[in-house]
Amino acid sequence: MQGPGENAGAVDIGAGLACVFKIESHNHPSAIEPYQGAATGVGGILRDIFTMGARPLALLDSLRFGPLDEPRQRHLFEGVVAGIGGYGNCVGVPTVGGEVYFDASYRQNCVVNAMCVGVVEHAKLTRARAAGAGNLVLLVGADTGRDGIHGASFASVVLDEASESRRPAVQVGNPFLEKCLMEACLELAGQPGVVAMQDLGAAGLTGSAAELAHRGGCGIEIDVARVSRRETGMSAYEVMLSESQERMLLVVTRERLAAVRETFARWDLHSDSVGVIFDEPRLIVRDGGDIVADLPVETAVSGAPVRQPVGALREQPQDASPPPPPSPWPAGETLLRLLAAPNIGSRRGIFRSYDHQVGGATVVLPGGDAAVVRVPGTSLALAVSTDGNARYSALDARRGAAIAVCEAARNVSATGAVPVGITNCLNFANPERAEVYDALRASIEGIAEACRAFDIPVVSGNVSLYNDAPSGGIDPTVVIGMVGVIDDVERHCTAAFSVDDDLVALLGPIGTELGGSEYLRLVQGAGDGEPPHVDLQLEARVQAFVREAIAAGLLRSAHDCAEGGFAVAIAESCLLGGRGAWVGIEELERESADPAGEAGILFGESQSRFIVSFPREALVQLHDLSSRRQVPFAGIGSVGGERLVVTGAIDVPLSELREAYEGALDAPA
Amino acid sequence: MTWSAEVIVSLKPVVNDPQGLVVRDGLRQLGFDGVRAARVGKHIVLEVDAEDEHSARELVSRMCETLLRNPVIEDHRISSLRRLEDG
Amino acid sequence: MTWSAEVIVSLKPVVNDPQGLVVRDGLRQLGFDGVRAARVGKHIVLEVDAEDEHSARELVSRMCETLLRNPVIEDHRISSLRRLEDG
Amino acid sequence: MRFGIAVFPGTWSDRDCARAVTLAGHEPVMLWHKDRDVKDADCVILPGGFSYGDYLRCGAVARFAPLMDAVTEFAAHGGLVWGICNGFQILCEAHLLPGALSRNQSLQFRCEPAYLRVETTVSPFTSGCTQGDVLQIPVSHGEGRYVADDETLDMLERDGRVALRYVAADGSAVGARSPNGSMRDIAGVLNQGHNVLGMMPHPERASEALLGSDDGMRLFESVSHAVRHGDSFANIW
Ligand SMILES: Nc1ncnc2c1ncn2[C@@H]1O[C@H](COP(=O)(O)OP(=O)(O)O)[C@@H](O)[C@H]1O
Repeated sequence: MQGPGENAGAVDIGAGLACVFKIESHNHPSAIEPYQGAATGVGGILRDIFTMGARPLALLDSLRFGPLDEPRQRHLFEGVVAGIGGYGNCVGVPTVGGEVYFDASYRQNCVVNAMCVGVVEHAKLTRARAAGAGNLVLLVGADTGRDGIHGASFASVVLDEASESRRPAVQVGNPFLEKCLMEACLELAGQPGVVAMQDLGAAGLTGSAAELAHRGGCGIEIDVARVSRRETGMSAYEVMLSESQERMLLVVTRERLAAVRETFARWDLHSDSVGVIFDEPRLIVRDGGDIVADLPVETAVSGAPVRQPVGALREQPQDASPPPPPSPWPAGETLLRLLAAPNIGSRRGIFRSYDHQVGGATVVLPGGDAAVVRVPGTSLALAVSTDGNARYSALDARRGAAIAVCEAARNVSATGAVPVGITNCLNFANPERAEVYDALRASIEGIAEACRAFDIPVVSGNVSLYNDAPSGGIDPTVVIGMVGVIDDVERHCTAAFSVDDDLVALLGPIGTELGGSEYLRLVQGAGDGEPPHVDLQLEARVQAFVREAIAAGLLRSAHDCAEGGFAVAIAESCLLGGRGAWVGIEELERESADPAGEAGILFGESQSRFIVSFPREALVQLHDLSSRRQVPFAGIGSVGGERLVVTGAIDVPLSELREAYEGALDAPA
Repeated sequence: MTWSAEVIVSLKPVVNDPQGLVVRDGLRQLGFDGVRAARVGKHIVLEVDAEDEHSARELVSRMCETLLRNPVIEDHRISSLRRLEDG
Repeated sequence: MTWSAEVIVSLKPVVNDPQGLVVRDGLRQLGFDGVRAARVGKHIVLEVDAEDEHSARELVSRMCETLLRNPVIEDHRISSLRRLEDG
Repeated sequence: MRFGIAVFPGTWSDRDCARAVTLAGHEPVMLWHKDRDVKDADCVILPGGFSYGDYLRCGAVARFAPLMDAVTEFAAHGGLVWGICNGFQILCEAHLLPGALSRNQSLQFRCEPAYLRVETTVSPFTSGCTQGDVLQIPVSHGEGRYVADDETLDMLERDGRVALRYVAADGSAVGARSPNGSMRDIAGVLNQGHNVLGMMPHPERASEALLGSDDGMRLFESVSHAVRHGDSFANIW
């Protein structure tokens, strides 16, 4: 219903409703002040959703830091997590999902992306498009201070020692004010006389006013003298460029002005009538009687510099990578070490500090694949997930980006939801370097290709560039935020093995690819080699199979194989359900005939695979379905007991798995 | 020797203080109309061992710089420093 | 006349102060071994209009009693009161 | 019957509570903080949230809202008042309940399942339970550590005013594993008249099996039963 170009994208989800969602980065502010940087990032993405008239239903956060055993990285990590919780919890929007990875490439530049998903009745979908000569412009929310002046340009500047001196650019958010602003705006959405809503973001009033006018093809005049200020002595320039948080701009008709202001007043929000709309597409700024700027709207919104990337392209590794080294530990211990790895272990320590249940709609809690949130007043539910493996992208940008889309879709499909659209955040280093530019281009192609295979739109997104430092830039970090829809919320699925004696099967190919894997990171320090291949047609078939089987009530659990591969996926299903499992892999080994052998089967990260469990009675139907859908399906074992047993390889009590998994992010004692 | 130090950590004057705004508005709502402004910071009391007053002050200053305040948005000052009876 | 008052609100000594413990342990971890104890309270700066010092103090006291502190777990004191240049 | 649900700026469990009330077959009516009126409610819920941002102290500002005058008067006449999470904090700040709620021992916000043992059934909120029942009801707060002086705690225990206590799933003592480090693992307390309950966990989030538990509905059902049998109940306490 709404593609890129507005505050967020929107997809029709039936029942007269649209789902509105977007992801955005707040990397640079978070690197300087992790708590406030992350908090205001959440504030910004929430505003993007409720300016469209949509009530935010869920937040997600995608984070990347350097190695967690370094004190500075732990400080950033803990500050960012606290900031996200601090803001979202106060506003009362559940943070239901996200992801976090640790890798040396983020030592100097952390990545903090926040996604918000909301729902709105079609008729209330509000655009940020000014219209109607004579209509008035209302500025609402926080008083304007000298916050973040030049923030917009600051956000895309290479961080160096000198950024120390720009520190006041970091802002303190006010989630309480945001909550009031949100409720008032949601009351006003769809009301007669409310022509447009737009939040104030980068470049403050200047940016927002110009965008409102530009989208509407009209002109706008702002009188800075009418803007309430937090500080004295601010110049017109400072008022126009201030990036103080928690502010909104509305275009309203003259007749409705009083009523609209009354709604804000009921929420104890201050509003100023600061300007007017007219036909000619000009942006006029006045300070009382003086005109301080008058320029074509076009000039104010356009003008991204065009630059020619320089430097050499990255050499693609030519020869096949050497065979992966064997693990120095027995398979059971390798599994425990992987479960305890910061990139794999339990995220409970994070998500239990986020209110993930406010709203009374979170049906599948964080900790599995996608979270599932019911759409109030309907039988619908949304499955939401963010994904992106930068290790793969560093090794092959195009494939890495396509895999990110596949994995997000896999997570959503594992709950039974049909993917309906994505948003994306492209976090890159300095694109003026040819290798970065090339990876950016390849990533966009990879996303587009995967989306075509799944037939889903890219409705919104955000780009964060110059995530660079003198010591090097970040790996190409493509974060995909996906939304899926479940028609009947009762028919959803989780990743937990939930009933003893259920059968366990591997869906999808018997992959053994170890390139770019967490296994390699564990045994040799870095995930090198060639990242896993992905066959998009097969991927789509496997996912369709899972959704169909869930809708038919055949599956009791579905969990995708991601980082750590087959063994980690099974262990996670065991831990989520509090039940052991018995699994045989001899047949898989025989069929795969791969020299990587056991390690490849157990810990390879080949794509397009799920571990599912189901009651014995469903076996025949699942077999039928798998041959009809041309999806490989291999029965491998059953659920039950207090141990995870992989015959001939692993035999570990659940309690040990749990201890390793739950302690992964703990601070060293 | 043991010293008791009081440290005040406050938001820099230019930084937005949502907490202060709520305190100001809350007081006004209670009928305290004469409140012009309010700002809220932290008050930290430390007991530290140090040779003499000078080194105690120096020590507490370093604690402020490293942990107690967030230099990005906060200022600090040592508002009092006095010797405790040894115990 | 406008007055600037500083109010300190602290947890009663008998009330357990987890934040203070974290500060103490954090400082020790950073190598500040000589930290015996830490407690964390609030520091509130108010600007109020009042006729004279006496009524300013009385006014701020009432603000403390009604809103600024919770008498169940907190103590308070006015640590400074000074007249501001009228503005 | 009619549940009044208070809405302060920053309240966010209002709609969740309304939904639970509707599921229980009753009528929710929203009570705006600026109105001095409980709108003929049979029971007033002060729901969860961050009223006024929970700045300064949780509940410190909300306690002075005009609505709270009406709630205080309602409670003084025996009306049922149920503070959940932020509502509990407001009731303590308003001195309708003894004690205070301070920062969680962990200093972290905690959103997780909790298990509550019903310590008394002599209250309109728990009369439908059996003493010793363990209810699974989630918590979600950063400042839920119940504190009071020993005298007050002893008095609460003696008078059967500790309504709910954090326990392990099997009903045994939680000790250090309590979500917030509350003194004596107290999760909910009653006023002297037993017509005011404050509790940190969120029963409205445990209102449907689909959400993981419907144990919270037992409290809603107790209230409606108590209201229906109103007068005869009043003598018990
Ligand atoms: N990676 C992307 N993929 C798709 N759309 C994008 C992407 N990056 C930005 N957009 C879209 O372009 C528009 C402008 O984005 P941006 O410059 O981030 O603006 P804003 O400041 O409003 O977030 C938005 O509609 C956004 O959704």
